[in-house]
Amino acid sequence: MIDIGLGHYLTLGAIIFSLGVIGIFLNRKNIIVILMSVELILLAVNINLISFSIFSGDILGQIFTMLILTIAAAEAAIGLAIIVVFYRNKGSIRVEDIHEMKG
Amino acid sequence: MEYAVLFLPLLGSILGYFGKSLGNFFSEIATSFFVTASAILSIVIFYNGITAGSYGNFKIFEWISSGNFVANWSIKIDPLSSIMLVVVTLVSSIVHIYSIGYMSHDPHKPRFMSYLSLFTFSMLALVVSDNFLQLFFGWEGVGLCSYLLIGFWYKRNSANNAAIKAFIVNRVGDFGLAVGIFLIFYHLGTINYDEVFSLIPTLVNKEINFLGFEYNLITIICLSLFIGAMGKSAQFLLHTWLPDAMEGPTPVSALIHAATMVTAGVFLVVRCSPIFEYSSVALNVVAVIGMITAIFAASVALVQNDIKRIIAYSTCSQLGYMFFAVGVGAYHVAMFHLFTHAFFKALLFLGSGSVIHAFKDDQDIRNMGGVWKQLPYTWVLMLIGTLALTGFPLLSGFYSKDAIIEFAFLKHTFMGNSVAIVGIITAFLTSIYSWRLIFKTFHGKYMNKKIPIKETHESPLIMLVPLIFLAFGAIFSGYLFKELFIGENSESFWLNSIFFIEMTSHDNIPLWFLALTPLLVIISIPVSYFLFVKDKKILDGFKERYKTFYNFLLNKWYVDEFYDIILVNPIKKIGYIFWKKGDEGTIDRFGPNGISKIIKLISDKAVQFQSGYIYDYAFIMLIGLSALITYLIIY
Amino acid sequence: MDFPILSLIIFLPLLGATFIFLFRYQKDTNKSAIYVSIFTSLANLLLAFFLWFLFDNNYTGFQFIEEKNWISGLIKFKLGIDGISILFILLTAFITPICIFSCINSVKERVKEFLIAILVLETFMIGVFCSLDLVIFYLFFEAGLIPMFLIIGIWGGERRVYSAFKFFLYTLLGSVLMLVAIISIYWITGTTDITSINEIKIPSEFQYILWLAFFSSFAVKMPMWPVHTWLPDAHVEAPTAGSVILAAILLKMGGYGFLRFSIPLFPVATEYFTPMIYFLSLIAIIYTSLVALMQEDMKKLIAYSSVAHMGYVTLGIFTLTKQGIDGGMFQMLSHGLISAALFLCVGVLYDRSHSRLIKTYGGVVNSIPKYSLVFIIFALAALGLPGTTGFLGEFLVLIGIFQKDYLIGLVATIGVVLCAAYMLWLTKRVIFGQIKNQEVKILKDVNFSEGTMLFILATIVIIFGFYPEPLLNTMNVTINGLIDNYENDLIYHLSASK
Amino acid sequence: MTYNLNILLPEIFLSISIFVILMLGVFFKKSYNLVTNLSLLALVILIVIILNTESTSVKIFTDSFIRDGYAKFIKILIIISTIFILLSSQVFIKDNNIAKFEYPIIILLSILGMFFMVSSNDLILFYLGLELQSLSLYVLASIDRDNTRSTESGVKYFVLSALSSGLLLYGCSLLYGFTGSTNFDIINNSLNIGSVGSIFAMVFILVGLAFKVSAVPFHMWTPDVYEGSPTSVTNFFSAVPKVAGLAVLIRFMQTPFENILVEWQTIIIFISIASMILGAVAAIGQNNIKRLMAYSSIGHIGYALAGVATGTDSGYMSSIVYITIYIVMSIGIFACIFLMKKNGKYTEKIHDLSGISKKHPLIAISFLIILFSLAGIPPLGGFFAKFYVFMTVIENGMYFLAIVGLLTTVISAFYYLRIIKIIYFDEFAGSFDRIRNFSISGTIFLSCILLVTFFLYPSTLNNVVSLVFTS
Amino acid sequence: MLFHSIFFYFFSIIAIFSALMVITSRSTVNSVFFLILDFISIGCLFIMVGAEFLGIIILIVYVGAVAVLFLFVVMMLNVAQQKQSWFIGKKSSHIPFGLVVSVIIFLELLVVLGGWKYKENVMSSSNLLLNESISNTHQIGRVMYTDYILYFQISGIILLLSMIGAIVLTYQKRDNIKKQSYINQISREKLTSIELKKVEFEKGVKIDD
Repeated sequence: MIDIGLGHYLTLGAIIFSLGVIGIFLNRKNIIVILMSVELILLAVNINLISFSIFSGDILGQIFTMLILTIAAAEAAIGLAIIVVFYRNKGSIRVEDIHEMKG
Repeated sequence: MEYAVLFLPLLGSILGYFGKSLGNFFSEIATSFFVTASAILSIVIFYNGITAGSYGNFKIFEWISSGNFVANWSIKIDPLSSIMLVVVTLVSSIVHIYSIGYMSHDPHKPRFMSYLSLFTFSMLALVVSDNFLQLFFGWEGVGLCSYLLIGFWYKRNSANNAAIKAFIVNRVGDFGLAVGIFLIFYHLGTINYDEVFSLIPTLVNKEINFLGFEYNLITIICLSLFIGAMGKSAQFLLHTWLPDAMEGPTPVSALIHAATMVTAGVFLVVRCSPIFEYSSVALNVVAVIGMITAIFAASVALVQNDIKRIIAYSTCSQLGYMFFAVGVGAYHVAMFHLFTHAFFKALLFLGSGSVIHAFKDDQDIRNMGGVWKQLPYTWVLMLIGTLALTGFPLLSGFYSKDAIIEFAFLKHTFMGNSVAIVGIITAFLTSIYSWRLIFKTFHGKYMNKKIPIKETHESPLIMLVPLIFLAFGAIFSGYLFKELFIGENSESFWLNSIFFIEMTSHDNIPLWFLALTPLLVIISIPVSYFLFVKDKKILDGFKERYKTFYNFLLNKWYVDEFYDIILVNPIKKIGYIFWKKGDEGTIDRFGPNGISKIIKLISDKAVQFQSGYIYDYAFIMLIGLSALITYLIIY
Repeated sequence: MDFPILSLIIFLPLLGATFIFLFRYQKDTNKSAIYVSIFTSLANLLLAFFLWFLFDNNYTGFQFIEEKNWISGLIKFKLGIDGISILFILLTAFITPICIFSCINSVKERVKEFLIAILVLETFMIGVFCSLDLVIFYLFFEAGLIPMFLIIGIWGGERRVYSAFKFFLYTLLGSVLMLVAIISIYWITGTTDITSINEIKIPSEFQYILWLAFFSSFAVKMPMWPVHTWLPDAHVEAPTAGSVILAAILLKMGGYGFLRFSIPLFPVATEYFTPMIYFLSLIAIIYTSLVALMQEDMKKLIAYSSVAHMGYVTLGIFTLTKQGIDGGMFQMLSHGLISAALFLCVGVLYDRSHSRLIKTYGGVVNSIPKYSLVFIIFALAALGLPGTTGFLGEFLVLIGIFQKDYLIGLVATIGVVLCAAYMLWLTKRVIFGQIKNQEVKILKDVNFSEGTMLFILATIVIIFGFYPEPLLNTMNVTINGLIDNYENDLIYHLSASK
Repeated sequence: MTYNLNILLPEIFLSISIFVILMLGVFFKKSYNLVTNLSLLALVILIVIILNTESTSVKIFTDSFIRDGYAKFIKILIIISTIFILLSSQVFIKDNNIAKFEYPIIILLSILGMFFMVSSNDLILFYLGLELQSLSLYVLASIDRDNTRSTESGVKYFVLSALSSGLLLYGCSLLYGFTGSTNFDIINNSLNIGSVGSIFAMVFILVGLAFKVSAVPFHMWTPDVYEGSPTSVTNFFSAVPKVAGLAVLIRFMQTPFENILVEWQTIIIFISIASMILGAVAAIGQNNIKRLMAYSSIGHIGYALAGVATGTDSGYMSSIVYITIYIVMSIGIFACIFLMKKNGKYTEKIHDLSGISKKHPLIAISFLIILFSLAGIPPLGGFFAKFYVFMTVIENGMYFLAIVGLLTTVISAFYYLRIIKIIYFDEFAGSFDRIRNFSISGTIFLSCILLVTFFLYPSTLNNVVSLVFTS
Repeated sequence: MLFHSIFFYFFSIIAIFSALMVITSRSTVNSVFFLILDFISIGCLFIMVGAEFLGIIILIVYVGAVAVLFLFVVMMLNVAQQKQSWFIGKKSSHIPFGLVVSVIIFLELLVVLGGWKYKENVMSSSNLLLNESISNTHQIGRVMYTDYILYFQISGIILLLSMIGAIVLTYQKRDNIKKQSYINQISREKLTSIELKKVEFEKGVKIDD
């Protein structure tokens, strides 16, 4: 317990990953929360990568993390843009209101 | 010449049918001419055969060859077929000529004449064949013509039904014949008569296994062939079509259902005598069936009221005669009876046709009577026919019928004796119903209410002349050909076309036995006169007392009804069940329709998952992910 | 023979179809389309006769072989014919012009498309009979579904959609398993060229399952009981020409398949499954005959009778005796002519009064005697009257089967009686009797084109009924070879397994 | 390690042309036509450039970028299909007010992403390419921003795709942890069968890829996005990303996961069967032709994956052949859908096709050919696609897969037939507006001709694919 | 070591708690704030473990840009008042099942990750090993623009794309807004500044703008 190793970090990553996943499909509130859940997943990935990178002494993981950060930002931007556009059309971003197409 | 005999009628038929545009008269003349020519030629052949022994086999061309299954179209002339040629072509030509008069008012005369000629051709093809396949061709061909001619008046529903019945019952018989042919081919590898007959002895004692039982092969073959003969010759159980066939025009009845086609069965059995001789079981079966038919048909004929049906049952009965003759081994006598029967039965039919003509197509004898003065020639001719039929001494029937009874008696076996007894009883019954017919038709009171007696008139000459020819035949054929057919030296005539394992000797017939039949026949004349003309009350009382029995006879032993109940109706019902419950209810319901329904159901379910909600979608992805992971971890 | 006559005979109709396709819509497009298609199909018929003329009856093996690389390294485009296929090619080439003639009277709208469909179908059908490679065979075999689907669906009757779908999906389902089997054969033997496969010989342990896969396809196509239910529907709803092609040729592909593939390629399995075939065939004969008896729709009745007749074909083929196979082949050819003619006959009535129900008619002979004559001729031919082709086929089959088993032979022979019953009853109800309905009274007799078609068919049915030697000779050597190979293969496999 | 930028020439050219075209698009008003034409020009030049590069396998940038014949083939395929999609969708785009100059640029950007994807030999490059592609597709899906359906499809695609790339990324991180590297070759060397973790990582990555090619059970976005997006975008969706996704899937299977083929195979078989069944079954009741095409594409991906599932080179080749033929059909059928304009409005209802064979025989026959080809009926191209796949499937003894696959062919034939039935058998219900456009008719014509005449030289495509595969 | 573990547990508990709150809190604004908290704590962990540069970057990029963007959108769309409604609503029947599935995935993850606990060396196949002598930032910088220049360029393109995408989706050209036009203002002349119009009786004047 005291000795903090790679496993601890990975477990932390796994927990946050799972929370992110849960957030995506148990969410009923609005899509922005889903977006945030996605960010959580990416965060979990980052935790993994960083800890791998540190514990194996390899810089590549950190490079990867940095790129993921960039992309996460871009994704957030586009995602929010889509949400805004959707809101303009529908007047709501409740998850339960997004079901015009089905079957 | 042989080719001409066979093909002239065919030519006539085709010309007759397609010569419609040239007028009815052309058709009549063409068909009649060709058939008559054929008749003359066949007499020549017959004569040549007797005098010069000019028999032979003329191959036309190969019909079919498949592996070792080879069959030719050919013309085999031997004593047996030459007799048949004469009978067929002679009666046929007479009927052709008669028809010109009889059918004069019918709009479809060319068709009729053409069918008649076609029939003649088929029948000739049947008798001159040298193999079973051509025989089968003729066999079905005459069946077809019979079908067409019975249903000639296609507007009548009853005629159509009778035609179908005739064809299908015949098909049942053909079924047997076909099976017989299959068996012969399978075991002997050939279907040519000569080869089959020479190879048959190798099959003696051969047993075949069918459904776990062992049977003698030859017996099975014989019985199968005999089923065919039964169908064509209207023997008991397969006889039902013959009385109904009287729906056809009368010349047809005379030609097909009295003189020629129905005797094909007898011809077949005689032709196959080399096979039948090796199976006493089969011969006994033939005899028994023949006896039953003879008695049965005669008993039914006693009470029928339709003039043609009476004669039809009579035919049936006489065919029974021929069969039990064959059954006791008297092939040549059977052929002799066939020969004589052809004349007097055709005469009777044509005569009755003349009567019907006079009564404007009314066939019920209860509506006739007392017209012998109006129809003198017909009356005389019918009388000759009846006398010949009943076996009145010195007329043709006398020789052939008595010969059968004597021959059977001489066998000194149980079967022989019973055949003799049945023969005598039937002869007696025959004369009773024949005289009943004569008395009811020509004597007593005039019973018809629709047509005044003055309007009944004699038939035209063109109908009477053929009758006179036949009458000659009915009178003299027995006497003239007795020696040739069944006399001491008949073997030299038949040569090897009939085969006996052992000959029966011609001696020691007690005189009382010889006299018995003619005596009964003669006695029956006054008896029936008394019963049917003088004092009808006795019979009426009899009818009242034994109502059930009377009805039993009147309804022909209820055979038709029996078939309806056990065959026709169940088959229709089963067909319906198979269709509705089998095809539609089971195969389609659980097959294509069922599967498509299930797929539609699955489809609806699958589409339900596509609910449109993001979280559902994500959830299903997650389930997929976890399923894959779990599977791999456990695996 | 350097000239690719087989390719020509296959693709000539396609060429014609393309030509028609390129027509612009104008006032008399239909007429010129009909001329072109008639010309094409007749040319093809002549070509087929020429092929028959060139065909060497005494040569065992395949003739006119054409071979070229197709799917490189895997499959060759190989064509060739033997005594069996030449007859089917003739039949196809003969039936197609008849269909085209018949559509002059019966098809009123979209004639151009109809003709294209028929011609394309002809290409595929001839292709089926020419191909010597399993894949090529499958290709043509399946491709035929497309035009047929359209023919039923566009020009069919009221329930055409249901029928077309049933036809298409049923047959497709049957044949996909065959595709699996074909590919498996490729991986087992390394080739799909059937002559090579025959030499390589498929190991007996594979044969059973492969045989079943092929069977599933051919049985549906045949059709055998219990997968026959598409046929009555398809026949009833198809337009006349469609029914004719369906009955005359498409059904024969199943029998052809059995002869060409099932028996030579899988002798061990054939031997093993023969009892099953007998059983199904017998059911087909008796069951469908009984069902046919009760039909109220003329086309349906004839369709069911086709199932029964095809029962004889399978029975005959699988007796593996000379007579049986001869009979099966002959029965197929004769059924091709007779049922085609019967459907044409029904079509003639349908064109005039738009009903296929038997009860609509009755006493037809009173108003249209010529028609009635041919109808009766074909009905009689269908029930196997001697002197017509129908008889010889049935008779040979029965002779063949009697050599195998009496009981089966007996039951099969009963079918002949039932056949007579339903055909004659049909004839009676339609042709004979008094005129019951006004529609019948105003019927017009066959016109020139109909009359000619039916007359030609009747003539052929009768001529070959009396003189079948040309046909039997053509297939004689091939069928002998087939049986010999089959027996040798059996011995080979038996000795291999020991 | 080489730094020969020539190897990267196609990508560099594409990037530069994107920038240039973007500038021009910004500076010129109403520049949609200009931008589109320039994009097409750029794509054509790109084909020439790619064809001129060598086919030998070269790796650059710390072995992260690979140039080989396989990537080359896929890239050309992508470009050609994009060209035809752009050409045939012009009229539709203009009629629907989505003619923004950004539209072709975003398509070019997504192609750039795909280029990197198919050329990646490294998890990072692969991820970047994937994201570049996905982000472009998010925008494309909701490009008709005033349309609720389009934006809804954008939202759905975005959320689910983000989730899937999250999962994929998690898998990448685990893989990195297990092998210590992101390079495919190194991963391949260090992965061994026994390791549970690597299997785990593999599953996560596979989920992401399966999502991209819309294989069951990660297909859920497909029908909605196909239906909601503008048809021109759906057209693009149904063809181009599928190729890239499948190509990458095959690349993954070939290189990094070669040693854990057995596990990987099991999953692919499962996914393939599920896709085939769902694709066949779910489409039956559909009334929207785009939605139906979505289910159809799911089914087709199932068949393509069946080839991948064999885990052999011949299987991969058959998949590539399959997807190539599928693209031809897909582009063809969407080109036909672009013609479904009634009273000035584009329709997607299948019932609007009712009886059009009477009025528009050419459209009808094009539909007929393409639909029968989609159903896999010989002698059309679609049959050969299936034939090659099942050849290899059976070669590897996977009879169950083959039989399921062929049975689903029968089921799916049902709904293709249903459309044909509506076109040909049903009563005529109003004609379409006349659209005279050479690109659309040319595309349809080309597609039909390819499908119809494919059987003449069925092995040409095979030869090309095996050539690039062995290089 | 103890220090290390205390720090780890402190920040990770905060991280997990705030992650939980992100997805469960009733108000969206709160969710955003918890997200920020999460980023901060993880950033601290990064710094602690030795990846200073990325820790700082997370704070800058996420907290400074992304989270603010979120907040901005939440405010703009006025969805802050929307309440979380877990376990309520008609379509929520599969939530318990969903939780079970997630827990299963989590447990399976743990099973796999547990492998590392007993693993001595983490495998490393790369030749870019961490160098203790130079700073983390320096190290990243050294490879970022050399070996990984391609990645860097592509991420730039991705950002460009996100820009284009965001603009094409959200930029609206409004017609009824009056914009200031310098050119018009400057080129205004006396002659055109005043226009005299004849006003008809009881009709009024129509002024164009």
